[in-house]
Amino acid sequence: MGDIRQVIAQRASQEVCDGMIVNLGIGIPSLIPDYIDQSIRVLFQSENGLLGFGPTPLNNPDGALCNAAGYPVSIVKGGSYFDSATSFGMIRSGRIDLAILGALQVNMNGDLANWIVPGKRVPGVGGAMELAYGAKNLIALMQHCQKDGRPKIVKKCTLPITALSCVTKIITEMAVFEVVDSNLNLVELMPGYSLEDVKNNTEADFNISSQLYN
Amino acid sequence: MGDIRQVIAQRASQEVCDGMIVNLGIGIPSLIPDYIDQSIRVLFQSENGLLGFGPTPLNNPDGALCNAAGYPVSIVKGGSYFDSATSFGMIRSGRIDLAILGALQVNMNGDLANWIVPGKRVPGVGGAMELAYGAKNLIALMQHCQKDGRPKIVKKCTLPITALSCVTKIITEMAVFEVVDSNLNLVELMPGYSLEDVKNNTEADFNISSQLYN
Amino acid sequence: MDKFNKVVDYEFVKSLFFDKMTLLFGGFGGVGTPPSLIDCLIDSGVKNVHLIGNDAGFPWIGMGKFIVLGRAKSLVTSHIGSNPVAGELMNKGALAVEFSPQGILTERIRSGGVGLNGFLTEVGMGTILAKNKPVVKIENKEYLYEAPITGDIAIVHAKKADKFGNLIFDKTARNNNPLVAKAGKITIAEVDEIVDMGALDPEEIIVPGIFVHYMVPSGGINWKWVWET
Amino acid sequence: MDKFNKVVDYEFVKSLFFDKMTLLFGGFGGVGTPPSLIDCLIDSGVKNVHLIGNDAGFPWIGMGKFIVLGRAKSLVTSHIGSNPVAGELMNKGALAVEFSPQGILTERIRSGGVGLNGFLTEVGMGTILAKNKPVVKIENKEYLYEAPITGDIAIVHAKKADKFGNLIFDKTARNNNPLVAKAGKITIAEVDEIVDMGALDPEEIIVPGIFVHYMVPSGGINWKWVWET
Repeated sequence: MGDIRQVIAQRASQEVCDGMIVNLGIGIPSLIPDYIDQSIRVLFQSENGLLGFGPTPLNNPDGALCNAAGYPVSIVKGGSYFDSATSFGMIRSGRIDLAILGALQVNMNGDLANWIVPGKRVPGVGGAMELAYGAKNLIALMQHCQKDGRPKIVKKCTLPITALSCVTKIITEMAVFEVVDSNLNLVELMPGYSLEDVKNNTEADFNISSQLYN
Repeated sequence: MGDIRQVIAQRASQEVCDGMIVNLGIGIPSLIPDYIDQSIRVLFQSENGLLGFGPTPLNNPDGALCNAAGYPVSIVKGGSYFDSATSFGMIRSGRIDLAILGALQVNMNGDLANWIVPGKRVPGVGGAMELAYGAKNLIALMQHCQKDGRPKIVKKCTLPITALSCVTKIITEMAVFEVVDSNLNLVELMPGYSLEDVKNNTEADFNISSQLYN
Repeated sequence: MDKFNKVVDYEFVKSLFFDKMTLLFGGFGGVGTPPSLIDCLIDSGVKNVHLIGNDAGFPWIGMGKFIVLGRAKSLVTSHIGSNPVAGELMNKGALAVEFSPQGILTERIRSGGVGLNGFLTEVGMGTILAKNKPVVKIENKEYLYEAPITGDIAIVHAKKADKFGNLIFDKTARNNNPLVAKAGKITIAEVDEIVDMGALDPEEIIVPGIFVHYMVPSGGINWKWVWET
Repeated sequence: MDKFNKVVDYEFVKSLFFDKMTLLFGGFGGVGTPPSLIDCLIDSGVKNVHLIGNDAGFPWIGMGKFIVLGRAKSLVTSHIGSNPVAGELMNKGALAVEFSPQGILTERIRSGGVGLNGFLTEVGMGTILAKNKPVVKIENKEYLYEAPITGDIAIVHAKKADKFGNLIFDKTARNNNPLVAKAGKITIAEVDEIVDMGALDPEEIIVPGIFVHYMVPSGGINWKWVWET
């Protein structure tokens, strides 16, 4: 399971291109920076008020220099601190090139559910609704199925949604889908998984892209 | 006429008390600082983004350190620079203890007209509507009558108004009025003017305060 | 109140707190939440407090320390996941929690602080958080109306201040503190270092002192951060 | 566009301007209006421009230099008193002027820049500026709706920047520049001093470079201020 998360994060890291400004959600997305090539210049935004955070400092972490999950980070050259109003101003107004968030369910319209499981888990919405609303591209990362085997890529989200029609790509340990005009296109099979596996574990209908390869 | 303006400014300066944060409009109000006693600690706010401005520098004025009229000022200890959104945030939310503005007309409700004479003078509204809306107290300064002798303290403003029920005090070269519960109270006669003078030159009805003195 | 020396002691601050007050607090996951003012709040014995802030902190960090005591009546926030006790209180019906998107909550606090009357947004439309919110139609398009927020008292944590209350913050401990500071009928800043007027560069001031009513010297962070435990 | 070196030349900027564009400009009475970008705008030959900014400057200062040429089609502003030519053009019907309360105009620009959909206010109610503005009733109280503003291009003047476009301003020349900078589909900053990334203190940055698309080195103020004439 730790392995699956790393596989998803590694694949997702390929979506991060030179010059991008990227917001990473907690969970699997937070593993991505480890896989990004040093030659790629990217600025990570953290919604608590930091553009351009770098790795966890090895010595003397600073309680006042943290990411949105409360863990210590560093700041890179060209980075800036700002208040929460400015931070979400960036997010809502489309300045974040790419947001990579964990997901609980995604449907074929790209509707995202990732903040609440009623009666079970109510962590709160945090900044997810605004990232989903404003980011130029939103990639949803998740394990393909729930622990009990039920699919997470669904015809209709049964969990309360975070935002409508916001996901542009889904990456799981089995496959990569693109959402185009409210349709899911299977564009890539992950190593070790067949088209059959994906079909058996995906509730939503999807097209098979001509670019599909394995 | 220069003299009348100085008389009004000098009288208005007595309204400025220790500890106050004050916004002064252009025209007569801008003459007030010359009359304020050095022992009184007051911070002047300028809507272009400065709290705590001081006198015009004698040498080397700085084009980037100006008041709202575009004239060079200095900054006092404890002063700060901020953007226009913060500046008007202070103003609208009632942080300005006292605004002293020039006026074209005031009526007995304390409605203020001070930004436009249709067909003649259209300078634009500037920050006047927000100062009128937000300042804890607003004193209107003006010559008692227009050049042609018509009264400026009127039953009903004929000029487009800046804000309703905002003026708390009126100071002219003839008299001082307070606006209380949509009534004008004459509280003071200025040197050289009689009650008769004020009655003859004021269109609005007013009460005569028991505290009236000369 | 002396506008040119706003420093007071914690006993005085205690006297400002009251039962059923609406209390805005700065901070994000406890970072930027004023530690000594939280202790002061706990000591004051007040109850049925209406809290408004970014999150519920951790049970031993930030506002979480107060929330776990069960003396908060309600909480308007974006996140409580880091404080399981808050979730338990909510599920028991002992704490009324209203969730808001994080930046929308910050903007609501800003709107109240700068004397505006709320704003329109598309964020949250079509979600369960849109329930009970007025929908306003402008040029045939619908938006959610978000109301302004102010508080009886607002508490923030600053790194440095002069005696007028001009505030400077520390890195990501700035977060929503500059907005919260503007929205209190009474705003109290806990400050790490208090200097004389004139000792700050006027360009570096983040919150002009006009928004601040009282200041207390900080006793420093007195909790272990998550990554230290 | 290289996100990590946004410096371009004025010829390139000219190619960005176009007839009938909506142009937001920073500055208050010309203080904080970018002098070389104004000259560049004049040189570009564009016309029928829709201008949005605090005021009309003076005939020889700030945006006033462009307005007097009669190539602006409309102006949304708070004040034109310092530029009599703007008043003449308006009275002739050659320039459509929409007045807004000053801070409300700034907030409209902010609202557009931070991705919100306008706001409600009581400022201006009962005045002629309320004409044509939607009235929204919330809990039986009426407010004016103020729409968000963005521009095809926004121009600002900064004192210092790094190559990513992180901006710092100079005293009262800051004014509405930080808001204007956020509201351009393309934002161009004229900068007095451009330094490498890492040369600015991250605490002192007023506008993060994420909001800035291009920068040009400033040629400096090339007009006489009112008090110099």
